[in-house]
Parts: sequence; structure tokens; C-alpha cells
Amino acid sequence: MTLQHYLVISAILFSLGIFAVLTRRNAISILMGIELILNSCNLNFVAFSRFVTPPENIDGQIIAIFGIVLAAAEAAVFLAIILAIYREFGSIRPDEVDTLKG
Amino acid sequence: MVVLLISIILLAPLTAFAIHALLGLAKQGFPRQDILSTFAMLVAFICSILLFWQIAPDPKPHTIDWISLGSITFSMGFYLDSVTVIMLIVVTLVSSLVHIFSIGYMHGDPRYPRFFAFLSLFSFSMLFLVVSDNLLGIYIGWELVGLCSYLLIGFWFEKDSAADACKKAFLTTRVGDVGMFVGMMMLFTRFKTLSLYDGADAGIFTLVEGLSGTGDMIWLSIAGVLIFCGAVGKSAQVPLHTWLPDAMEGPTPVSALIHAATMVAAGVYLTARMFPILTTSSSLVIAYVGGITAIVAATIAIVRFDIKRVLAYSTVSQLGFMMLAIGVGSYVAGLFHLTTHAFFKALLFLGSGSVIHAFHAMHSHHDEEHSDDGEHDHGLIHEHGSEIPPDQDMRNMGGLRRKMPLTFITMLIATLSISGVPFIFSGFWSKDKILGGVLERAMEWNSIHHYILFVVALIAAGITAFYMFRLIFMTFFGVPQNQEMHEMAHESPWVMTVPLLVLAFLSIPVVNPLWFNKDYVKPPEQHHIHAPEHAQVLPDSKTRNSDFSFAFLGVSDAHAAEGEEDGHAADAHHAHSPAHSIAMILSIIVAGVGILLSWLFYHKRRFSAEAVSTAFRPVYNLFWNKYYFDEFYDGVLVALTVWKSRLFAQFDGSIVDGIVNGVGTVTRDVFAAFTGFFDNSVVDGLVNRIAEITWAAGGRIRRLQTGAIQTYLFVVVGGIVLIILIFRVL
Amino acid sequence: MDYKNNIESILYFTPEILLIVFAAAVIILDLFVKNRGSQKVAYLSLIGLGFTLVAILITNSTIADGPLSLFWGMIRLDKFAVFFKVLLVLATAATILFSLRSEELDERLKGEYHALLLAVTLGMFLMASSTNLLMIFISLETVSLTSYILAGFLTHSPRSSEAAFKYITYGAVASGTMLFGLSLLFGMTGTGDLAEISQRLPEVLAAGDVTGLGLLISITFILAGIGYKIASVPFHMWSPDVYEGAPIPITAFLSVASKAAGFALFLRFFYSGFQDEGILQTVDWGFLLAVVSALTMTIGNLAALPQQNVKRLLAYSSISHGGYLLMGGVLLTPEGLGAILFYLVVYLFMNLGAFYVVVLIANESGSEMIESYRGLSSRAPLVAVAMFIFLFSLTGIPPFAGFFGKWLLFTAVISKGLYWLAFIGLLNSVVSLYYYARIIKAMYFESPDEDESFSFSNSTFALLSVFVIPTIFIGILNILYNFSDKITL
Amino acid sequence: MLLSLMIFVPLLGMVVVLLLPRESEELIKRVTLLFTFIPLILAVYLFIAYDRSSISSQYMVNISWIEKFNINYHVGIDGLSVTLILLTALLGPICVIASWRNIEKGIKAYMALFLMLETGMLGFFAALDLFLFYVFFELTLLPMYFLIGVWGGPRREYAAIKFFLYTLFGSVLMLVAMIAVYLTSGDPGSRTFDIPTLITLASTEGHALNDLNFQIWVFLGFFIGFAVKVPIFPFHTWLPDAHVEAPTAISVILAGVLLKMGTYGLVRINMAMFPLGLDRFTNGSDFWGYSLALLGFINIVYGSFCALAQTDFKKLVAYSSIGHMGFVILGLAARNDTGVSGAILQMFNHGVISAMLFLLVGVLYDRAHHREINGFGGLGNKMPIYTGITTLAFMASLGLPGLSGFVGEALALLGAYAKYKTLTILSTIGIVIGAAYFLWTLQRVFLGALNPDYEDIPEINGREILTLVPLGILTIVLGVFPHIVIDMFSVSVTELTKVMGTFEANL
Amino acid sequence: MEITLKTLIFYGFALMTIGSALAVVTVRNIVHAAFALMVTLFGVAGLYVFLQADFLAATQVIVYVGGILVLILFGVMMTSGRLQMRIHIERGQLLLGGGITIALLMLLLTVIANTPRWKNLSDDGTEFAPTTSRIGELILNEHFLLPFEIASVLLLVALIGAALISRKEVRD
Repeated sequence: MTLQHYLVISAILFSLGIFAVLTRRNAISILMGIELILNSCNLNFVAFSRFVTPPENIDGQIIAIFGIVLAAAEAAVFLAIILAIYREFGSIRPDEVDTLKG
Repeated sequence: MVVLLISIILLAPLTAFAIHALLGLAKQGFPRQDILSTFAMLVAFICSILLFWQIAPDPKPHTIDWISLGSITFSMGFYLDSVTVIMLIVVTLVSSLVHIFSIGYMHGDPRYPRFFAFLSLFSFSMLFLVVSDNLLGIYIGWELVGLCSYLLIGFWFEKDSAADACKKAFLTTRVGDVGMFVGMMMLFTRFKTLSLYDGADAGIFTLVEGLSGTGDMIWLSIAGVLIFCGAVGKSAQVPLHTWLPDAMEGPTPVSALIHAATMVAAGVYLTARMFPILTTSSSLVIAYVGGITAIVAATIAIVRFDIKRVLAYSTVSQLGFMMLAIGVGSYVAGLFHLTTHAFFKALLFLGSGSVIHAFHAMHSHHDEEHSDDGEHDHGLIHEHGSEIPPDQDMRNMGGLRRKMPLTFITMLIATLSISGVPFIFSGFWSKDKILGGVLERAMEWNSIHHYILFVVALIAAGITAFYMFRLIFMTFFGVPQNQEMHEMAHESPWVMTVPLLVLAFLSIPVVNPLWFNKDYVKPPEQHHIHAPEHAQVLPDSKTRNSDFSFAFLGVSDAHAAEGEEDGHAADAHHAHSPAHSIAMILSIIVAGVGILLSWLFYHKRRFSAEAVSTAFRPVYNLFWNKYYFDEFYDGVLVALTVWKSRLFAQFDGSIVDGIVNGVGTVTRDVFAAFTGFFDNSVVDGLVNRIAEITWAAGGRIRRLQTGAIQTYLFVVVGGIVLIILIFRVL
Repeated sequence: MDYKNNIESILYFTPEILLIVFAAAVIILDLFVKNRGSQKVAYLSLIGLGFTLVAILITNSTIADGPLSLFWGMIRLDKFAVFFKVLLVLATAATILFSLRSEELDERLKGEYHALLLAVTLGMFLMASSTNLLMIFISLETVSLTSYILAGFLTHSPRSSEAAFKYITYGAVASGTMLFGLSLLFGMTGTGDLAEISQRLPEVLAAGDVTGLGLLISITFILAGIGYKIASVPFHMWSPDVYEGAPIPITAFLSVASKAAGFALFLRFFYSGFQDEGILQTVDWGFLLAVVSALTMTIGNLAALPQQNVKRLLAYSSISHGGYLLMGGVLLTPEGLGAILFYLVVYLFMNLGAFYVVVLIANESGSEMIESYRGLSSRAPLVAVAMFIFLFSLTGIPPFAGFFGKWLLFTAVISKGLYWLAFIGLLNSVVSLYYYARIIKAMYFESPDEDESFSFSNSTFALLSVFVIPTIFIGILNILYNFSDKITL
Repeated sequence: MLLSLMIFVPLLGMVVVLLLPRESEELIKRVTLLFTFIPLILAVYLFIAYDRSSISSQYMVNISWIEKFNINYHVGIDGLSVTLILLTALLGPICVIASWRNIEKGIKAYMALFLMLETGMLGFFAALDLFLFYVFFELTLLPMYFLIGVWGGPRREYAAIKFFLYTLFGSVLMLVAMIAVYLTSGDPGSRTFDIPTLITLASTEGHALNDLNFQIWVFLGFFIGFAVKVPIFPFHTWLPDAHVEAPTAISVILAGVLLKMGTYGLVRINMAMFPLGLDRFTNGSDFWGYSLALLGFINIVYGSFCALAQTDFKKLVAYSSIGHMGFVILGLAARNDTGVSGAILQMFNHGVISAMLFLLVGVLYDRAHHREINGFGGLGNKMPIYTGITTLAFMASLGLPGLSGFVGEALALLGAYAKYKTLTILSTIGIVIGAAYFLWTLQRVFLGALNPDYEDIPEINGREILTLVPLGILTIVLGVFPHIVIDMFSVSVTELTKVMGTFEANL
Repeated sequence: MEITLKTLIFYGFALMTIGSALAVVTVRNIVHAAFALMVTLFGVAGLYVFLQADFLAATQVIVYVGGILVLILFGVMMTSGRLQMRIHIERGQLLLGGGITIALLMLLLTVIANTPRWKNLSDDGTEFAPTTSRIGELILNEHFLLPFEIASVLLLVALIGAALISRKEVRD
């Protein structure tokens, strides 16, 4: 259980998040990917807070808390927008929402 | 006094021109403006006569600074020596007479005042050229006379042939002028001045002495030949002679004044002026050009039927004689022939004008509309002499001597003069002097070149006699070929005949005051003339032994007993060299033969010209087609120029743009290899092309902007990865 | 430098607090305003911004002795921050004024709209002053989230919804990536404080504790977040779509204020955190950004060429202007900084002015396409003149301010020896002329489809002149050239 | 102050014009004429009062403008600029008169832009601060763009943007060079844009500005900027388009003044400030100077041949301008008194002559509504005065001695021959071709039988004559007394050639 | 590293996290994906516990699993009701995305493996004091007050915005 373990897990999570964002043709799946990314970030911060910074310094954890908060807010707005999209376009497939281009 | 007189000479015609121009601009012109110009010329003439007594023994130029640029100063000024005065008198006299003649000849032309305006401008320019003491001034006058020639040839511009001819004249002479300008540049670059004579600073003639034997002779030769190019153009020497016959499209007085007596002689004058810088090589070039011109033009003249064309080729031929004279160093002979030729050739032209006028007036009776109509008889014109206006066609004439006795007599005198009928006609003396000069040079240097030239000149002289008498016989003798025209022909009014009489008078040396004074004109030193190395150098001739001063004016000093001067009392000098005696005898013989043949062919009809021409068809064709010069120029040079300019225009449209296009296409194709598709829009224009490439790039970037958010995210993540990888690699 | 604690800091935080207060007040007022046509809410917002501006200027006077670090080093109050705050207040005020004229916006949602505008301004204030990784991220997210909502503000407009969707997807990924980068940076230095990072990073680099690749990845990831805010290549792709779909005032706001805030963040982050020689030797991010800026302006300009929609065209144009600004950012010299700040001021006026004209024309003709500008010179001569001034200023033609701004930028770039960058930038100016001139061409060289002239109120012209006059005179008059001297990082 | 007054009077006029009501067109025209006439009077006064023996700039005003960057409002005139200022000021009222009836729409905007243009041009020639110089340079672009684009011919949009893009492209390079010069001129704080100071610094041994490589690069930067304006091959393709599309008066300004801005810049900046940029490159091979001369030669020949191929009267004149500007370039490349003086004189003269030519084309176009040379014929009969003036202008343009075109051309060639013999000789082809296309045009338009379409073509009217006569008189007067102009700048030129340090061939 | 129960559990959590995350991005059914995401989030919470971030682990479970995930499921319900729950994917996109992802992962792993500072920092098993109170201190009284306040503004904005955008009709 070294720092690197956590970092590797986090890196994998990040990559999977990116993968989801890039390949999933579904807005909600993209949101899930984003959540994975944010989780990986939080995990990083906590891990660094545990291993890199002095024990009494828990800045990393606090950043992670804010990260969770922001993720929640973002998710809320994201879903609201997805609903709006669904209303307007009848689909939440990102490739079908492409009237603006060029 | 000199300055004052010269100023008057110059200003009189200039003022006349200015008044004409202002009146014209204000649309206030009136017909009697002719008096103005004529009066101005007479004033100039009188002043020129007065100048005769003002020639200083050691003339200095009268200059003012024209342009000063730091270390360089271009000055303008007058230089007055005997040659100047002779030229002034010749020009003003002929010009005055032509003015007077024109009053009759141009009568009734709708642009009558304009004609006199141009004549005045021409006179001014010509006089300016004559009196200038420096090359720049000469060049200015040079071009201005060219302009006037242009304007006057194209005076009846409604005729396409006139419009063509004037353009051709200007352009052809300009080709020569450019050569002259290059020559000037060479001289200027070397000497840092364009003044010929020593004023405040040393002039070119002094400076050029310093070059003797410095190995710069080739350079100087080239410069000399280039300056001579100007003369080739103006004096219609081969190969730039073709404009002069076409220039006959102008009114006949113009032909007489500009294209016979003065402007075309300016080339000879220039060459004579530049005599001191001519080297052996450049002299030889000049001599050859002169000689070839003399024979070529003479042969062409034989077969012309247009009376003015015959005279035009004759002029070319005679100018060739003059050039030949200067080329062989017979400076005085050249200038002498210039003056005699000015009178008798002007006379011939005016006489032909009188004939044409007679016929022309007849036409006018037929066709009351005179000139307002573009289709009047001047409109029936010909390309390269193939169509001849009926009033100029000698085949329509004949037997006019009774109808126009004065014209006939005067023209006969001129013809005798030009043919070199001995002793009582000026032409004989001057032509003989040229032939003598050539032969003398040939003997002196034992130079094969000069022997050839002598033979050529001799033949040309004979042909001259032949075709001139052909003209006389066809026009004035025999039976009228066109009875109707003949009926209508009449003697010209006095304003036209008086000038003829004056000129005829001047063609008889006895009464010509200009060459009374022996030792009057003395050649300047020609510093660079050396016998060609292969030539056997004879003991130095007397041309060079006595006086090294630059004075053109022969102060009548006892030593100036050179073999080449003065015409009237020439016999005395012929003793000095056998050449002149031989030349004289030979020239009399060839003239006689020429006249005799002409008599046999065209008067007695003993031989048929047609038969001869059929027998020698190729030769005849060559002559008839004027050695194909025009065809050559049209076919090659003009086509080349036009083609080239088309090419350039094409180039502008396609090559310059094409290069960009090419670059663009390559870029586009490379681009396309990546993106897989591109549009094949046709493009032209550099900016269009660049714009299009840019647009295409913009379009491609646009296409990347698919509207699908995941594409964008691909770009983001891909961008990140790429940035990292690239910077890692770097 | 001492960190002020929370209590001490509050006073210096008045501008931001005022914004929050007025945002709340706007929402509350909105509850009581029954009249749909009433603009009270907007005026209240403007008043709030006025107060904020005063407060900013007052806080400015307190930092005469030097900058202050507030809230335990979370944010910093310095001339730099003050400059951006003033700029942002102006931009927001302009946006509110545009919104007054705009006919796209739903009149019933004024309260929320203005509250959100004030909130986003707050976020931008913080972006300009954050000195802590956490603050940086939170302020960025505040701005982003609010912007997403504003972009999707138009009800029943698919374009607007689409814009919001793309914006948030893009923004979420970008900010997530940035957060990952920040976490790596945190892991390398063990601190979130920018000042400390700038101290420790060279140390750990020198000690070999951290590899260049790690730093590069961290910087690149962070750049994704910042780059998306300033719309630099390759993080620019959202902006044309979002700009086109969003309401025009919001587009104007995003293209100016959001970009300015992004630059504030960018400058503070890179100038104060990464200026060390050791860092630069390990990761030459200066060069990296130079390349990015060259690409940004080129791609922005090229893509703008074929555009038919003026709004979208201006979106691309603002991308390319981001590239110009970025050019100054890579220099790490006071001249570069000064040039960016000056250009931002100029850009504020000219770009907002251009967007204002777009608003006006869209109101009158109902279209944002270039065709609707045909014959504007005869239909509304003054507006056409104003537009041509803005566009030529954007191109960088003297005597308009845009030229002077560009001149400062290029001088700074060349003084650093980056001739190639200056050259690319200037060539881009030439290219940009082409598409700006297309609008000019439509306005002046083509005849109108209809002859009926547009009528605008005097207040319209008054507002227009607010943008026109500075666009003409900022450069010519010697008034603004020295202000940036005092601004350092 | 007099100078500044002259520069800004047109701008003031622009404001006044803008305040006038759109409907009162006559008033607008008169006001414009007044405001272009004032600079003319002032310019004539300056021309007369100018101290011809002094080398330093006169009527200087030096006011700090942007202190931070040491940018000053520094204007002054020397012989070179006063000449061109006179030209500009002269063409101003002439163009207004020429526009009197031809501009049908938006006369107010037209006049306002024209006045702005005039300020730009006058300021450009008077500026002694590099930054100011550049600003004025660009200031001419905007009005020009609109003047061509709004009031031009059928392809006006294309021509306008082409003109604008080309010039902007050039000026952008110039800007780089300018900034480089500024930055190299000293330490921060002592940097300067002041042209006289920079010239001094650039010739100071050991100063960074005096570095050979630096000068070459900077020279190139400025050169391309000016080359587009001149225009020098291959940057010339905007010119025919712009000329063909532009309204008459604008063509006049374009050919008369704007092209001169390019060559003026070459003299003022390139030649004076960076003589090393043209100086001996390595081991005595005069690479850059030769290149410049080569460009001049190409311009001459290329422009002439292109002109020969044209059938559009205006395009012909436009290409002839390219050819004639080639003589300027050739003269400048010579870098000696004769060549440079010739070049400058040619600038002035070409301004006058080409203005005449374009006015004349305009006269014909107004009557026939086309410019196809082959579509005329025989007009000499119907329009004798017009024909006369045209002939005068053509003759002046083809370099007929006695008219002004000759002197400049001749001096430029004489000067150039000292350095570049072959090129100069080849350039004289241009003289012949020049004669060819002008004479050919003359023939096709005026000579021959009258084209029946133009049976009733009216003669040139009084207003048109009024625009042409001053120029015509000038061509003749300057052809006879070129020293009127040459004396203005000969001292400056001597100084300039001294700076260029090419004494060995200083002719 | 000796294998202890703790280690085993750690690996279990790690595998759970990664495996479920893999499922999130691969399964074709959106509801399945959501549930997989839940597992991932639990896994991450477990890792937080291992990192001795007790408060954070709790927050993770409450906010993520209790809030966000429910939100996501709502989203799924509201948008996929009538349609297939299948997630659309495309082969080319998958390959390209996979390639980029793998490249990215490789880079990250390289950094993680090669950064000396992050090496050899193993969990020595020391127990730290519970963080909750300390967090409270920091957030409410010390360094992180400002972020906290701003986050609250942010949440408010998100609230307003989400409500604004998601509602079907504006009030009348």
C-alpha cells in the first residue's frame, strides 16, 4: 500500500473516465466519466495528503471535500442541461446534438 | 550680342508656337496665323545671317547651369562656330521658304493654323538642337524634332497610313535615340559632364584627349557608335531607314523641311559634331553604314513610282553619302553635302509638292468636300508603296513641263545638282568631295574597306543620276499618261513657286554665298583616328599637322590648306592628292552613264524597264520590296515585341499567379493527402489564390468543427497527449 | 508576506461581498416586480456594480504600500487584481446594458439572469485574485457553472441548450483534467499555495525529486483548464458553438470578461508560480505557449474566414485575439504583461462594441448573418461607422486603439527576440482583415435588401459611443500607457 | 506649427464636412475644395520659404506624444518631403474638382474620406518620428479602401480588398522591422523612434544599429513594406486592379501620391537609415544594391511590356506607372547624386504626369463609359483640345525631353549607369516600349478614321481643363526648368548620398 | 511487502474500484453502468478509509452514492424512459479513444513510476487522529473559510441554474 498504488489506481480511474467521455455516445455516460475523473483527482489529493504532506496537514483532504461538492454541483447542472437537451432534441446522444458547427 | 541673336532665333518660333497653342486651347484660332509663323522664321533667318559676322575666332560656349546636383552640374548653352551658323542659316532659310510654300500648299486645310504651329515648334527644336553646346541639349532638341516630325507626319491623322507612319517614325527613331542615350550615359559616367566644349570646366572634347592610347579605345568606339545610333535613327540610315519613306504621308512641305533638309540632316550634324571622339573603328562603322545606306536606298529608289517615295529614298541615299563622308574623315565634305543637299532636296520636294498640288487641286474640283471627309483622296493610301495615291503616282504624270514650266525648271536644276552634273551645280562639288575623300582615305591607308566603300559610293552616285532623271522624264517629259489629270494640272501660285525659285538659285554654287569663303569650315581634331594596323600608314596627312585647337572656325590661316574643305574653289586643292582628281573624273562618268541610261529607258524608250525587271526578277523584287526591311520588322521585331508583351501580360495573369498557384496547389495537395478531399475550384489571381488556400485551410478547420462534442473532446485529449509527446521528444 | 486572517480580510473583501449582496437583492427584488417590462432589476444590478466599482477603488487605495494576501493566502489583493476587477465590472455592466436592448432574453427571468451575472462576476474576481490551487479551482468552477447556465439561458431555444450542453461537457472534462493536473502539482510540492509552490518546485526539481515529464504533464493538464477558459488551441473548440448558441450579450460577456478572467488566472498562475529558471529549463512552457499562441491565432483566423454568421465569426475572431494575448503571456517580461493588460482594455471596448452592433442588428433584422448587414451604411450610417471602427480596430489598423494594443504586444514579443512569433502574429492580422472586411464590404459596398432604414434610439447611440470613443482615442491619446507600470506579479 | 496646420486642416475639414447636412452637396464640395486649397497655399508657401541651402529639417515641431515609449509628434520638412508635400497638396484640390460631377452617391462620405486621406498623405511626408510615420502610412489605407470599394467600378470590392491586403501585408513586415529598430536603438528608457536620431545612431560606428546583418534584415522588412506600395515586381498585381476600379480622382491620388509613399519611404528610411543594408555585401560584390537595381529594371521592362499588351486604357496607364516607378528604383539603387536626384525628381514628375493621365482617362470614360482602347478611333478630329492635352501628357510620360518626365528619367539612368551598366542599358528598352504603347494608344484612340459611335462626343469641358491645365503647365515648366524642384532637395540628396557612404562612385 | 489481511482487503478494494470503473465505461446498459459506478464510488470510499480519511469516506458515500448517483439514476429515468437503455458506441471512436486513453495512461504511469518523490512512501500503519474536527476547524475558522463560502455561493448558483434550465415551462 504505497503511494504509488493509489496513484496507479487513480491514474487508471482517470484514464477510464477520459475513455468514457470520449467514446460513450450518451450524455449521462459522459457525466459518469466525468465523475470518474473527479474521483481520481480526489483520490490523488487524499493520497498525497496522506503520504507527501506532513501528517498534521490535511489540506489535500479538504481539497477533496470541495472536489466532491463541486462534482455534485456540476452533476446537478449537467443533468439539468441534459434534461433540457432531451426536451429540445429528443435525444441525449451527443452526436445528435450538432446543429452548431462549422 | 551672340546670345541675344541666338535667343531671338530660338524665341521667335517658340513664341509663335506658344501663341498658336494658346489660341488653339482657347478655341480662338484664325487662318491668318500663318503670317505669325512665317514672320517668326524670317526674323530668325535674318538673325542667323547677322550671326554670320559674330563668329568668334576662338569660340566659347555661352552656358548657364541648368541642373546642379551636388558635385554634378548639367549646363545648357550655345556654341557658335561656323558650322553652327551654316546650319542656322540653312535651317532658317529652308524653313522660311517652306513656310511660304505652305501658305499656298496647305491652303484650305481645316487644321491650317495647327500646321503652322507645328512648323514653328519644329523650327524652334531644330534650332535648339543646332546651337546646343552639350549632348543633353542636343538630345532635347533631338527628341523634340522627333515629336514634331511625329505630329506633322500624322497631320492628316484620319488616314490610317498617316497614323501608322507617324508612329513608325517616332518609334524607329526612338530606337536609335536610346542608343544615343546609352552613349551619352557612357560618356557622362566617364567624364562627369555632357558639355562638349570647354566652358568653366573641361568639356568632353578636351577630356577625351586624355584617353588617347589608354587602352580605352574600345570603350570609346562603342560610345561613339552608340551616339551614332541616334543619327542612324534620325537620318534614316540602314537599318532604321524604313520610317522615312513612310513619313511621306505627311504634307509635302513637311517632307521638304523635315524629312529632306533639316531634321534628317541633324543626324549628320550630330555625327559631325561628335567628330572628335570618333575612333578608327567607330568611323569605319559609320562609313559602312553610310555606304550601305547610300546604295541600298538608291537601288530601291529606282523602282518606285510614287514621286515622293523616290525622293524619300533619294534622301536616305544622300544622307548615306554624308555619313560616309564623316566616316572616312571627310568632315567638311559631309557638312558641305548637307547644305547643298538641304537646298536641292527641299527644292525637289517642294517641286513634287507643286506637282501634287496641281493634281490635288484638280481632285478638289471633283470633290468639293475637301478635308472634312476622312475618305478624301489622301485616304486612298497604300501599305509599303503598294498602293500609290494617284496624285503622286509618276505613272499618271508625264509631259508636265509645259503645264508647269517653273516647277519643271527648278526641279531640273535640283536634279542636275543631285545627279552630280559637273561644275555649275552644287551637288557635283559636294558629292565629288565625298568621293574624293573616300578615295583619298583609301589610298592613304591603303585600306580595302575604303576602296570598297568608294566603289559602292560611286555606283550609288551613278544610280542616283539614273533614278533622278527617271523621275524627271516620267513626270515632265513624254506624253501625259492620264489625260484627264493632265488637263486639270496647272502651275502653282506664286507663294509656292517663289520658294522654288529661291531654292533653285541656291542650288547653283556660283550664287551660293555659303561656300564662297575658302577655308571656311575646318575639321576639328579627331583624336582617336588611327590607321588600322593592317593598313599601311602613310605619312601623316595634312589634316592633322597644323592646328590642334578645337576651333571649328577656320581662322583663315595659311596652313589650313588641307585637301578637304570648301567646294567652290576646290580645284586648287585637288592637286594635293590624286584621289580627288580620280574621283572627280569617275563621278562625272558615272553621272553621265546614269543620265544616259535613264534617257534611254524613260525618254527614248529604247529599252523597256519592264523587260529588264522581268529579266532580273529576283533583283527587281528585292528592290521593289525594299530589301524586305519592313517585312522583317513587322514579321519579326514587332511581332516579337507584341508577342513578348502578350507573354508578359500572360505572365502576369498566369505565371506569377501560377507560381503562387503552384505553391498553393502543392500545399493544397499535401494538405489534401491528409484530409482526403479538396475542391477543384479554378483560381486566378495571386491574392485569390492565397485567399483561396487560406480559405481552404479555414474550411478544413471548419470541418473539424463537426458540432459533435466528442470530436472536440478528442481534440482536447489528443492535444494534451500530443503536446506532452512532442515536448518530450523535443 | 503576511497572510491576513479571515477577520482581517473581510474589509478588503467588500467588493466581492457587495456582489453577493446585490445578487441576493436582485433575486429578492425580482419577486416583487410584477411588471414584466420593468427594468428595475437591471438597474439594481447596475447600481450594485457601481458600488462594487467604488469599493474596488477604495480597496485599491489600501494597497498603496504593497499587495495584501487575504484569507490565509487564499486570495491576493494587488494592483493586478484591481485592474482585472475594474475591467470585469465594466464588462459586466456593458453586458447588462446590452441585455436591456436584447430581445432574445425572456423578460420573466430577469432576476435570475442578473443574479447569475453578478455571481459570475464574483467568480471572475476570484479568478483574478486566487493564489491557492483550491481557490483557483473553485473560482474557475464558479465561473464555469454560471456560464453554462447563462449560455443555456434561452428557453425554447435548441441552439442555446445545445450551447450549454457542449459548454458543460467540454468544461467539465477540461476542469476535471485541470484538477488532476493540480493534484499532481500538489503531490510534487506538498502545498496548495502558489507562492510556496513557486519556491518549492525549483527545489524539488533541483533535488531530482520530480521528473520533467511529471511537471510537463501537470502543466499541460492545468493548461487544459486555463486554455479552455481563454479558448486557446487545442482547447478552443467549444467557443464557436457556444458563442453562436448563447444569447448575444452572454457571448459578448464570455468573449471579453471570461477571457479576461482566464488571462488573469493564466498570468497569475504562470507568472508567479513558474517563472523560475530551473522550471523553464526543465519544461520550456514559454516556448510551448508560444507555439500554442501561434496556433491559436492562426486557426482562429483561418476558421473565421468562411463564416457567414457574424456572431460565429466574432467567436473565431476572439479566439485569435486570445492567441495575440497569449503571445504577451509567454514572455515573462514586464513589457509583455503591460502589453496584455493594455490590449485587454482595448479589446474590451472594441469587441464589446462589435457585439453590441450585432445585438442591434439582430434586434432589427432578426438575423445574425452577414447578409443582414448589407447596405447598413445607408440604413443606419452611424452604426455602420461604429462597426467599421470596431472591426478595423480589431484588425489593428491605425489610428484605432487595436493597432496600438497590437503594437505593444509585438514590441514586447520582438524585444524577447521571438521574431517568428511576431511575424506569424502580424501575418494573422493581415488574414483577419479579410474576414472583417467581409462585414465591411456588406455594410458599405453592397446595397441593402430593403431600403427601409433602421431606427435606433438616442440611448443606443450613447451606449455605442461609449465603445467607439475609447476605441478611437485610447491609442492616440497618451493616457493609458503608463497604468500598467505599477502592476506586477 | 504651419506644417501641422497644413497636415490637420484636411482633418478639420473632414469634421466640418461630416457636420454638414447630407443633402447640401454643393456646399460639401465647396467646403472640401476650400479645405484642400488651404494646404495647397501653405504648401506653396513652404515651398517658397524653404531654405534650400540647409540640410536640416525645417519647420520642425517636436511634441512628446506617448512618453512611455519615447514617441513624439515630430514633423518637419526637408527638400525631399517638401517636394512631395507640394505634390500632394496640389493634387488635393485637383481631385476634388475632378470629382465634382463624377461622384453620384454619398458625396459627403466621399469628401470626408478624401480629406482624411489627404491628412494621412501630408502627415506621412512630414513625419520625422518612425511611429508617426507608420501611423500616417496606415492612415491612408482606410479611406483608400472605402474610396475604391464604395465608389469604384464593377469589381471594386475585389480591387479594394486586394489593395488593402497587399499593403497591409507589406506594412506588417515594416512594423516588425520598425519595432526591431526601436528595440535596438538603445537600452530601455533611451529607445527612440526619432528618425534623425536613428539615422545618426545607425551610422555611429559600434552601435547596434550599425551592424551589417541587422541592417540587412531591417532593410528587407522595410523594403517589402514599401515595395508593395511602389509597387515593385512581384508585389505589383494589386495596382492594375485598384486603378481600373478606382474612381478617377482616386486613381490620381493613388498613382500621384500613394505610389510615391513607397519610394519616399525607401529613401527616407531604407536608404538613409540602413545604407549598409544595400552596401557591399561581401568582398565588394554589391549584391543587395544590384538586386534593387534588378528589381528596378524588371519593373521598367515588365511594366512597359504589360502596358503594351493592355487594351484597357486605364490599365495601360496603370502598368505604365509600374514601369515608371522602375526608373525611380533604378535611380535609387545607384546611390549617387545623379541617380537619387533623378529618382526623386521622377517621383514628383510621375506624380504630376500620371495624375494627368488618369484624369484624361477619366474624361474619356465619362463620355464613352468604357475604356477599351480599340473601341475608340479618330477622336482627334472631334476633341482637338483633349487630344492635344493627351498628347502632351503622353509625351511627358514617355520621356520626351523638354517635358518633365524626361529629366527625372534621364538623371536616374545616368546615375544608374555609373553603377549598373548592363542593367541600365537594358532598362532603356523601357524607353522604347514606353513610346510604343503610348503612341499606339494615341493612334488607336485619336488617329485614324472617326469611330461613328462617337460622332457626337463632346469636347473636354472647362472644369476638366481646369484640372489638367495646372498639371500640364507644371510638366512643361519642370521640363524646362527642372532645377525649380531639384534645388529643393539637392542639398538633402548630397547629404543622403554621403550617408550612403558610396563615395567611390559618387556621380 | 508482506501479505496481510489489510493488504488483501486493500487489493480487494482496488480491484473492485478498477473493475467496476471498467464496467462503467464498457457495459452497454446505462442502468448497469450506473450501478457499476456506485460500486466504484464505494471502492473509492474504501480507499479513503485506507488513507485514513474517515470524514471524506463518509462524505463520499453520502454525497456521491446518496446524491449524485441518485441524480444520475433520475437522469436515466427521465431521459431513457421510452428508449432503449443501451449506450451507443462506435467502433472507430472506441479504437481511437482507447488509443488515446492508453497513451495517456502510459504517460501517467511513467510519471508515477519515475518520480522519486513519490517512491517508497509506504503506509507504515501509523494511525492518525480522526480528521473530522480538524476539518471543521479548517473550513469554518481557518484557512478554508473563503473556499467554503464561495462553494456555498456556487451551490446556490447551481441550484438556481439547474432549476432554471431543467424546468419545462417558465412561470407565468
